[in-house]
Order: sequence, then C-alpha cells, then structure tokens
Amino acid sequence: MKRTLTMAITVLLVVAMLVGCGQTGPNVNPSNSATPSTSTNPSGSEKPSANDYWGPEPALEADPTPVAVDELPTTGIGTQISTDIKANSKYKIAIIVKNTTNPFLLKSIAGTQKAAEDMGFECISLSPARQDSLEDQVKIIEDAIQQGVDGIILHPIDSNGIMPAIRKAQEANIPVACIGTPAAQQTFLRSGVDYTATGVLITHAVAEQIGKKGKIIILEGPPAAQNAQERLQGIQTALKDYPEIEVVASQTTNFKRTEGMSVTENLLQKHRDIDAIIACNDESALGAIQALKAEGLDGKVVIGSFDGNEDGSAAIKNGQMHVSYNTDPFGSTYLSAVYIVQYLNDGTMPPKYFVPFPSELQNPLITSDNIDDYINNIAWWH
Amino acid sequence: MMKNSIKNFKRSQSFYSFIGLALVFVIASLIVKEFLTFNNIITVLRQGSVLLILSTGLTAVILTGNMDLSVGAASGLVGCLCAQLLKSGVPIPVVFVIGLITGAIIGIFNGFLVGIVKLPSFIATYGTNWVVAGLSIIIMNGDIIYGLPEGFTWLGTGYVGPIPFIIIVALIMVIVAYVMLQKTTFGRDIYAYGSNKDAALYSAVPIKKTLFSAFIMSGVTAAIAGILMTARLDAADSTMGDAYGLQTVAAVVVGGTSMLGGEGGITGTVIGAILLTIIVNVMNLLGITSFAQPMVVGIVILVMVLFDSYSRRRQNTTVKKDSKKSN
Amino acid sequence: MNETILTTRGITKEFPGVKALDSVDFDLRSGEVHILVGENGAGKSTLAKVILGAYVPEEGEIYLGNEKVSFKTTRDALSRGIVAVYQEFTLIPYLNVAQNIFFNREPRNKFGLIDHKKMEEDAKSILQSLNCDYINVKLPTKVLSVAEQQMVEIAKALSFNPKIMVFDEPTATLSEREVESLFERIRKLKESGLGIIYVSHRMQEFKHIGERITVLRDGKKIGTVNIDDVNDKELVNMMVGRDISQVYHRSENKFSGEVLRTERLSDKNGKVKDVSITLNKGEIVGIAGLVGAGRTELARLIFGIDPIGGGKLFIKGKEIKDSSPVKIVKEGLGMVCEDRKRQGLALNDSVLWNTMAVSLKSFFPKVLISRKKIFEIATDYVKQLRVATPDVYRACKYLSGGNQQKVVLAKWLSAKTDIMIFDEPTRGIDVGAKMEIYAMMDKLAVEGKSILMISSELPEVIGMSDRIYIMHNGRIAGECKRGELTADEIGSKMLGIGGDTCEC
Amino acid sequence: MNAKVATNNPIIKFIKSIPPVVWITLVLISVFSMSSDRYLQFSNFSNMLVQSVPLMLVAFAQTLIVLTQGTDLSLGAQVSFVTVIWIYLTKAGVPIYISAIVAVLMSMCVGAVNGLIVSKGKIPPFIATLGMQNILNSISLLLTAGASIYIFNPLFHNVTQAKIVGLPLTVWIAALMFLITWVVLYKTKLGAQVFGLGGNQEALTLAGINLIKPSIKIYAFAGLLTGVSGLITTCRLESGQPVVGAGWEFEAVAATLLGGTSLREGKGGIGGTVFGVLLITILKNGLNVSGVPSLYQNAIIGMIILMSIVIDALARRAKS
Repeated sequence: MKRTLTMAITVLLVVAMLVGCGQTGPNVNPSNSATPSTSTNPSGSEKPSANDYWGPEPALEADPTPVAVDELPTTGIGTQISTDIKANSKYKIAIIVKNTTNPFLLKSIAGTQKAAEDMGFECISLSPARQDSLEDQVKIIEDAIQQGVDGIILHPIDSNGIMPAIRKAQEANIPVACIGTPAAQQTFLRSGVDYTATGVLITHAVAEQIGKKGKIIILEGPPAAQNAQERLQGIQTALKDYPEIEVVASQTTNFKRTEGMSVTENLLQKHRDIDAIIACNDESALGAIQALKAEGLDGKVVIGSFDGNEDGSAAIKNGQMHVSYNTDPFGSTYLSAVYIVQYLNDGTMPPKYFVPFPSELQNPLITSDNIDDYINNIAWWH
Repeated sequence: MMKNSIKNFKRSQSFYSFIGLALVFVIASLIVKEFLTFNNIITVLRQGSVLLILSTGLTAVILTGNMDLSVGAASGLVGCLCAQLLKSGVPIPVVFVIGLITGAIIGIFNGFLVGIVKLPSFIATYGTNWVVAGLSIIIMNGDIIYGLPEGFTWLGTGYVGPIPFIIIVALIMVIVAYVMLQKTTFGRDIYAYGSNKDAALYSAVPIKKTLFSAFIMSGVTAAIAGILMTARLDAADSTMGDAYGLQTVAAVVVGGTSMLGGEGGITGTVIGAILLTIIVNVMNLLGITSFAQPMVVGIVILVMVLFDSYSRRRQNTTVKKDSKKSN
Repeated sequence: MNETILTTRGITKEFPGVKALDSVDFDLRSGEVHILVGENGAGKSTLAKVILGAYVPEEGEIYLGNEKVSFKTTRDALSRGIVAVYQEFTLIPYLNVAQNIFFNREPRNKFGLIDHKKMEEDAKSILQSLNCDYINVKLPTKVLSVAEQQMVEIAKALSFNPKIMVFDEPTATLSEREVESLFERIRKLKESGLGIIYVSHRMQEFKHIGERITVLRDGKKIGTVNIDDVNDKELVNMMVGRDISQVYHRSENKFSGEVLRTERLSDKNGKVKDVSITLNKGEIVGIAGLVGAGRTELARLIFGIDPIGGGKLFIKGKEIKDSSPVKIVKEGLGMVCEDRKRQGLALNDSVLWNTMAVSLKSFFPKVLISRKKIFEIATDYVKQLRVATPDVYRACKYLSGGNQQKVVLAKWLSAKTDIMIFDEPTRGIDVGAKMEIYAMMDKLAVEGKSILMISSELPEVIGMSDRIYIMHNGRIAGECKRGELTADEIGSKMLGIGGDTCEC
Repeated sequence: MNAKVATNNPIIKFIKSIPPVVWITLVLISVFSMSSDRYLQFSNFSNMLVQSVPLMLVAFAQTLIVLTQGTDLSLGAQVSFVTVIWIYLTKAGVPIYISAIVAVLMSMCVGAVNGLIVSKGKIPPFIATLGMQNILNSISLLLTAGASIYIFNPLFHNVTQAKIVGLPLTVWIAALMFLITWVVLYKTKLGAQVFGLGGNQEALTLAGINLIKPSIKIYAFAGLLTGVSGLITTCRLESGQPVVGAGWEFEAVAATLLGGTSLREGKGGIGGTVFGVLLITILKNGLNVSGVPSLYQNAIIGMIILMSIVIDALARRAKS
C-alpha cells in the first residue's frame, strides 16, 4: 500500500516534471554570479599561475582576432610542425584523450610525442579503458595528478563534466590545455578547433556547391558526444541562412562507417533525390559514400564532412566527397605542448586563451582545389 | 507430414515471434509508403545480414543454455585482423582461413572457460569480450584501415543479379545452421545439452565436445560476420563490432529461443534479427530522432519477450489440461 | 485422545475434463498416521493438496473437529495448524538451519531487525524435541546430508505448532537406516497427539508406521482399512483394481558367457573400493546396499561418468580405459539412472527426443536425420512400452513418474544396448508401472540381455535377481545366488554386520 | 563440528579463509608500487577509494540481484538517468535537495518496474533489464538533448571536497550504504528472501510466498543504491551526463563475481564485492600511474580480471 502510494507520488512528479519541461528557461544558468572566486594565486610565486586564467565567466566564444601565424612559437602545420624551444628540465606532460580507437586522437598523442622529442620532455599518454567514458577520464586526470605530472593536454569528453577534475589539476598548479572540446570554464589554454565554427564553415561550402537550394541529409555524431553536438549546432545555425535548403532527415551514425552506411541506405529508400549530405565526421561520410555507391548515386550527391582523414582525403581526390575540414590534431597538441613548456620554463603565458591550431590560420577547408597539396604537405595523418 | 510441420511450427515459440514480425511488417508498410518497395526490402535484408549471421552462431550457444557476449568483439577482431593482413599483402584466401581460425580459437577459448574451468558463460564470455576488444585496439593501433583489395570488398558490396552477395551468404549461413541444428545428430546434441545437461551426459551425448562445438560455431560465424562487415565497409576499425554484442542476444531471444536452453531455434532467430532490423529501418524512414530509437527497440524487446513468456505459460496450462484429460 | 480432528465429506475436485477427486470422504484422528495410497493420478496428492489449501474443491466440506472450514490458500490451512513436509526439499541452500526453519517468520528484536540469537535458540529447541540436536543450527543447509535436511524440513513444519502434518513421499531419497530414524520421529510426533497424513508408494513401509490406510483409485475412494487387517496382495488389488498373481515374475533362463567384469575397481574419492563383480549374458544381478554404500558411485564408475581410480573394467572381455559414457555406450552398455528428473530425462523436451536421445546416432550414422523416420521409431517404442501420452511431441514434464520411467526405458531399448544398469528403476512410481517394468526386465533377460540392478528395496532385489552382491561402505560385503539368503540376512550384511552375528 | 578440517593454528586457518581476490589485490598493489614511488602514498589510496565509490554502490546493487540469480543490465543506465534527472529537475526550479530525493525515488521506481517485469512477467532478468537499459538511455538522451546538462551549485563541490576524520565524505557514504545493504541482507526478512530467490525459488512458492513482492523490493533497493551512486557521480562531475554509466553494470558483475558471489546458486555476499571493486579500481589506477600505454590497457585489464576470476574459481573448487 505504502509502495503504491510512493509510486503514485513519483509518477505525479514525473508528470509535473514533463509539464515543467515546456517552461524551462528562466533560470538556465543561475550560477555565474555565485561562482567562487579562486583566481588568486596563494603561492605568490613570481611566475603567473595557471589558475589566473580560470575566471568566473565561461569563455567559450572564439576570439574574433586570431593570433597571427608569425606570432606562434612554431612553424609549419600538420606533421611538419616544429619549434626551436627546448624544455629547461625533464618535465612530465600527460596527453589525455577520449579513446584509442580513433586515428584523430592517436595523432593527438603522436603530436605530443613529437613535441616531447623535439623539446626534451617526458610524454605520457592516457586514455579511458572504457572508450569515451567521462567517469574514467576524470579518474585518469586524478591519477595523473597523483603521479605528479607538470602539465596536461586534454581532449575533454564533456565540457561541464570534466571541470571538477580540471579544477583539481589547477589546485595542484598544473596547467591544462584543452584540445577540441573546450572545458566549460577557462583553462590555461584552448587549442584545436571551435566545432561550432567548423560546422558553419562546412555548411556554407556545401550550400554554395548545391546552389543554395535543395534537399540535404545530416548524419549526426553520437548522441551525448559534445563535439558532435557542437558541429550539429554549427550546421543548423548556418542552414538558417539558406531558406531554400530543406533538411529531409537528420539521424545519428555514431561517427561510425557501418552506421553511416546503413542509415544512408535506409534514408535513400525514401529520399532518392537528395542534393547533399553533411556528415559530422569523415567516417560516417565514407559510410554514406558506400551506400551511395551501392545505389549508383556516387558523385551525384555533394558531401561535406569533417576531419580530413586519410580515406576522406582519398574520397575528395577521386571526387566522391566535396569538402572536408582539416582538424589537425597533430599540430594542435604540438602547439599546446610548446605553450606548456614555455610556461613551465619561465612562466610565459600563451598570448590568448584560445589559440586555434595552426592550420586554421591557413585554409582549413579541403576541397579538390587543394587536395594534392593537403595530402602531400599538410595532412596530419602521415 | 506437411500438416504435422505446420502444427509443430504453431506449437513452437517462433510462431509467436512470427506473428510479431508479421504485425510489425504490416504496420510498417501501412505507415511508411517506401517500406514495401523491392529496394527497401533488399536494403533491410542487406543490413540485417551481419546481425543474422552473428545470431545463427549465437543461437547454438544459447540453445545449450549458455551465453556468448563476445560475438560482437570477436567479429570486430577478425575484421581488423583480416584488414591488417590484406594491407600487408597476404592473399585473400589465406586471409579467410586465418580469419576463420581466429574465430574458432575465440570459440575454443570460451569453450575452455565454460566447459573446463566451469565459469558461468555470462561472465566468461564477457571477459573474452573485454580481452578481444582490447586486442582489436592493439592490432589496429587505434587506426582505421581503408582501401582493401577489390576482390575482397566485392564480398560485401557485390551483387549476384539483383541480390547483394552478402544476403546470399547470410541465407546460406541460415540454411547451414538450420540443417546443423535441426537435421543432424550434432544439432540434437545441442538441444539435449540445453534441455538437461546431466541427462545428456547420461545419454552418452559427448557433452564437452557439444559445448565446444557450439562456442566454435559461434566464433566461426562471428568471424564470417566480421569478414563481411569489413568487406562491406571497405574498412576496419577496432570498435566496429562492439554494438553487435547485445543486439545479437536481443535478436536471438526476441526470436523465441529460451535463455535457459533447449528451446527455440534458427527459424525464430531469423525472425528476431529481421524484426530488429526492420524496426531501425522504419524509424530511420520515419525520421524518429536517434535519442528515442533505443527506447523503441527496448520496448519492442520487452513486449516480444513478455508475450513469449505469456504464451509459453498459457501453452503449459493448456497442455496440463489435456494431459489430465488423457489420464 | 484419538478423537477425529479432520474430516472431509464428499470432496470433489475437477480439472478440465477430468475428475481428480470424486466425492471423497476421509478422516484423520489425532495420534494416528493415516496412510494415503494409490497409483499415480489416483488423486492422493490432490486430496493432500485440498487439505493443505493448495486446491479449492468444487464440492464437499472439510471439518476441523466439528467446525466447518474452507481454505482458499495454503496460508489459511497453515493458520489452522495444517502443515506439509514436501518430498522436494524447500530449504534454501545458503541460509543456515535456523534461518530456514523460521524463513519469512523470523523473530525480530526491538529495532525490527532479525534476532538471530533468539531464532537459533528456538531452532535448537525444536530440533531437540526431534532428537536432532546434533544438527548445528548455524550451518548452511547446503552442507547437511539429505537425511539431516529432511529433519530440518520436519523441524520447519513443527515450528508452525501444527495439529496435522502431511508427509508427501518423505522417504523417497532416504536410505533404509535414515528411513528408520525418520519413522522413529514420526512415531514420536504421533505420540504427542499430532494427526499425520502420509502419502506414499512404498508398501513395505506402511506396517512400520501406519494405523489406517485409505486407498484411492481414479479419484474415488476404494476404502479405508486398518493396517493389520490387510495383506500386501489385497492392498495391491485395491490400488490397481486387478488381480496380480505375482509381482516379481521371473522366467526360466540360462546364462552364458561373461559380459561385464570389474577387477578391484576403485574410484578416486574412496566411495568405491576394490569392487570385483561379474555379470553374465541373460543374467539379472542385483546390488543391494544402503544409500551411501557406493552403489550409485559404482554405476557411475562403470558407465564412465567418474574417472576410474584403480582396478580394471572389462566389457565383453575388452578392457576399457579412459572411459566416458560415449565410449561405454558404444560398447553396448546402457544405464537407467537413479534420478530420473535430473539425469534421466530432459523434462522440457518431448517424448520423441527423449526416446531418441541415445540411439539417434545409430539410426542415422550419416549425420543427417529424418524427422519422419524418427517419428515412426519413437511412436513404435511408445506403443511397445504403453507410455500414456497423447502423442510423442508431449513434453516429458507432463507425464506421470511411471510413464517418465518408461520413456527412459524406451531410450535405452531403442539404443539396443545389451548390458543395462538399472539404478533404482522403480523409485517413486506406482505399482502398476512397477510391474510393467519388472516384466520388461524379465523379458530383456530372456532375450539374452544382461542387467545390473541397483536398489534399496530389498523385496525387489530378492524378487528379481539371479545373483545378488551386497555392498557396504564402498566394498562388496557379500554375494549370494537367488534364494540363498533371506531378506534379513541380506539386510544385516547391508548394515555391515556379518551373517553369523545376524540379529533377526 | 568440522574437527577434521580445522587446523590447530588459527593464523593458518585465517590465511586460508582469505579469498583469492584479496591476494590478487595485494599482488597488484605490490607490483604497481614498484613502478612508481608515488604509488604508496596515502593520498593515492584516498584517491582510489574516492574513485571506487560510484562503482562500489552499483556493485552492491548488482550483488543483490546476482544473489537472486539475476543480472541487472540497466544499472549503469540508471546511474546516468539519476544524474540527468537530478540536474534536470534542479534546472527546472525544483530545490536541489528535493530533486535529489526525487531522482533517487525515480531510480527506485525503475528498479521496481524491473522487479515487476522479471517476477510477474517471468522474463529472464538479463533480457528484461536489457530492454530497460535501452529505454532509460533514450529518456536520458531526450531530456538532455544529447549533451550534458549543467548547473552551478556549491553543493557538488562541497560534497566531493568534504572530509570526515581524514577520509572523504563520499567514502563515508559508501560505508553507510554498505552498512545498510548488510543490514538488509542479513538482518531483515527481505535479505532472507534474496537468498531464497537465488537458492530455491520453488521452496518459496511452496511456502506460499509470493515471489513478486520480494523481487520488486530487491530491484527497488538496487535502484536506491544506483540512485545514491548517481548522486555521487553527479557531484563528482558537477553535471548531468546521459551516458556516463554505460558499461558499469558489467564491471559491477565482474566485481561481484570476483568477490565470491556465485552466479548460479544464491551464494555470497557484499563483503567480497568491496574487494572486487577495489581490485578493478586499483588495476585501472595502477596502469595509469605506472604509465602503461593506453593502447594496451584495455586488453591488460580484461586479461587480469578474467584471470582473477579463473583463479578464484579454481581456488574455490580446490577448497570444496
């Protein structure tokens, strides 16, 4: 009897909640004003603390005026990146990624390792044993702090969820550089891409190609993966500029080729007359190309995607894909490592909180126009 | 005889799964006009092929009353291994053989843990799953391999007439598995093992051999699925099999094969695998948000299994009633 | 004393299509053991269940003393002091004895939590009243012997302070000595004024314990008789409804040639020690012994379930090494095992497949099987053995014990093995089916097959065997030919007492 | 009683009674302590304890279910669900403490539904909870639109940072939940029913005990444990994470089994589960701290856990 009552009450609460869900909004972020101010540097050392950059305001917007290429402490992009800076002592810097099943993340590790070789520090690479598990990533950061690392380069799984761990690192005075997905609050450095911005850029490129009108399909990334959600947001934002483009379907493919293929196959049954597909990464785009090939539609549909990985580049070269986006994980971590070493050497802070990776300062879009140059000189996957 | 087999089919659990499938089929063709086109049906079958192949092997294991959670990871590992071998220039037939042997080894390993060490199969194969998934990551070095030889990818993308080759492979696998489980003494050993292991032992069923065979069958079908998956994608990545693990279990159980063993069979599994594939296909066609898709799949699993359990109980009571009558 | 405490009048219980009980009158006095017998399906269990509140009868009344009652559930019956001691133990393996006795009625302390101390003390005192204080109430029941578990089961029933106890086949899994101690306890309970309803198949038990017997057949009460006024033959007539001149019929038969021989055979656990036996063609050899004497272990050893620890095993003159059931069956040896439900049959599977379980490979050596042929073969055996089933597709769990045993026999007959081990072939089945099985054994022997029969029912061993080995404590304690020794002599050898010091 | 088996030396007896999981854990600790001089510090152990808390609670829940001969595949999804519900309701204006309670209650309801489906519908728990896992995943994703949801509240930080007698609050919460689970398991009727469901279901039916009620209660209690785990996870991550618990259910099964609870016959308890969870945590932490390349970690963890389970099984068999 008592249980029935409890259940009934809970059901009521659920209903109330669902009703309430229609009216959320007034207090979306009641927090900002209440953020504790921990930005002072209690140690009082002469070099500025990494903590100084952790302000109360989330600094997620990209700086409108980027750092000029010649201001960077590095030269070149992709695997050709290099620097003159050397580490003063054998620092221990950890590169922490999301999983070890993605070439992108492996190249992030490789970039750090190259930097370690060039500059002379010790690099350790860590990744959640359970792929893409936030909880595990938090544990890894905690473990890295225990281990006494001097700096952390991080590809966060989630902006908000990673904050407590980042704060712990900052309390231990360890600079944290975030690649790709930024942390919810400002850290020592952010590099890599602004995913939302890349979504916008690719969408414009695709829209131009199909003459600003037509039917498109969006292949989303994994639900609950923040970078995927940001790309999707970027795509949706940009599409608002094209009223004549109709999104006929938007489905998840979990960043996987298999699912990119099967979802596209399914959608093609209904929508054979599509003009373009925007996929949230190259893998799903390649799955879509497989599906189009099977239907004899390859080359007839404009495909836009992200990453510029090896197979994606090949697809652009042979005309199956229109455009992709060079995300250069190698250069991004390399650059981050350089800034961290600089800071550890003499307390030099990066010129800005957000320093995009070098390739974005050049042309990040990969199309048939620059594909050969990209493959031969720039690509991060060599 | 014909009448008898219809009666048998009605009596079997797959009858209810079949009704479920028919229902979903009718509803799907009513609400989605593109559903009932030749192209879409072929698409559904093509997509269901890998799941179908995986489920045939798993059916054997579940019929013995055991569980194999490693099929997804095993297919992933074999796919990755084959891709690496092909990349390093090993001829295609050799790659096949190595792939199938790898699948068999995983099956033997599972059989060893369950049959000799006597771990519960649920946890043993979960452990295997973990290790095998880890091995794929090591083999791939985290990379993704593309651009496999055309002779190889044809397996996944080629056509025989209007029918994709992969469907033909799946069909052959289903027939082979059906014959093995329903028409051979080996199949009866599997059923006997699952119905009552001790009775099987006392009936001179080679029980260790049977258990090992079931796991090997599951390993080998996982290998075939892995090879076809890689061929179809023209690529291999270390996580490609992961999603299949629990999905395969769901397909088999939705098809009416009892998790306690000894009841069910390939017919049901085919129905289960196709049913799950159709549901995803229809949801894609309807444009249902991906967030809601697991819920629909979950509800379908629950409803099918509840229905199955209910009908089983009802059948029990009716049989009890007539056996009282006959006394 | 001895007033009537329970009366039923005109109990009728119908299941769709069948009258399980047809207007049955029954009464129980305090301080008596009232035995309920009948063939399977006669309705004795149904009657017990009606009294226990598990079934609600369509017609009829139940009186407790003079008060009319109606039970809707077992709880209603329980609250009026009627408890059951089931044949299948209702103990929970990893709860200790005390927890099992007071399961779901645990005494609570002032915090509302289980008071383990009080519970253990209460359990102890109940066990003490049963003279079972050697059972440690803190041990999980899993580690107790079957007999000890049975006592815990009785203690559990007693903890309800019952007026009436119903025992449903309580001796099925007990050895003779354990049965004796159980009877001692039942007598004690009886003396304390409880009324006891005792459902059983075993005729020789009744005399030791019961006062009156009620015989049911086809749902009808045939009669209630005082135990001293009736002999076995009359009782069998009442139960079966036809005249059976001889229960144990053996035809004249000649034996020739040794088919099975063991030389100082031992297992690895010390349960079977240096057993040397022989079995000839056409012979029925009985192995008598108490439960736990190593008889079943010997059978398992010969059949290849357990590895041989020492000694040699010859089948048809050929030494068998690294034996396994598969190998042994190939040599032509089959085994009807002790625990029909666990080891003999796949209960969920059909009669068809159970019948074919062993022989499938010999009928279809080329791997592929034909359903049509299988159907014919199985139907043939089902008819031959008169298994009562509407069709061969029926799952075995729906058959009665006797019919299940016939399916087990069909399984081995179809395998055409010429040496058979029968381990407790008639346990838990009714008289009619028993006699059919005895007749089948006799027929097999006449056909030149050899049978090794293990049984704890001495009349059966003596009645059916051409030769008897007596096992005690893992060893062969004696051997005799048909008619050489009396039941009492064999019985004392089974207990490990030499023939010369026989206490008759 | 067991005079034959008992050795005279109580120390040897004690050592023999220690389950293998403890030995394996000690071996792991000594191996890892060689690889890094920072390993044996108190702060690292405190760190590991804190890290183990969320999985620990899920593993307690899983142990209860396993004791009834089931496995609950929805536990991980329940954790995610609770983190999402708590933040979601708080965001919608419900006071944070109330929304926390509601979140836990809802997770208990989910458990109760599981129990109902399993007992009343007579479906194998594995497949019933697989269905539930899918459903919960969807709800969490739909409520968060696929991303994490976030509010700022000092409560989270305070919970994770608070210390009582040198140990973090969350560890004390885990200890308290252990105590509650222990009391439920060994000191209440429900606990006896757990062993009953796992040991001899037919006995319960024959004794006239309805299987549905205890199943519902047990699964709901598991829901309570995962609920608390969800709350602690939320505090640790300061956000609602729709997929954070994915896969925990399996790790919890592994921990349960390592702790000596049998998947077959209702034998075992939660004491061993603590060590099972610690083993997994120590393994993961140790591989990280000793800098084993992450590429190999997955396979190594799987291998060591599988080996531990095999050793445990063999040791148990040798004993009996």
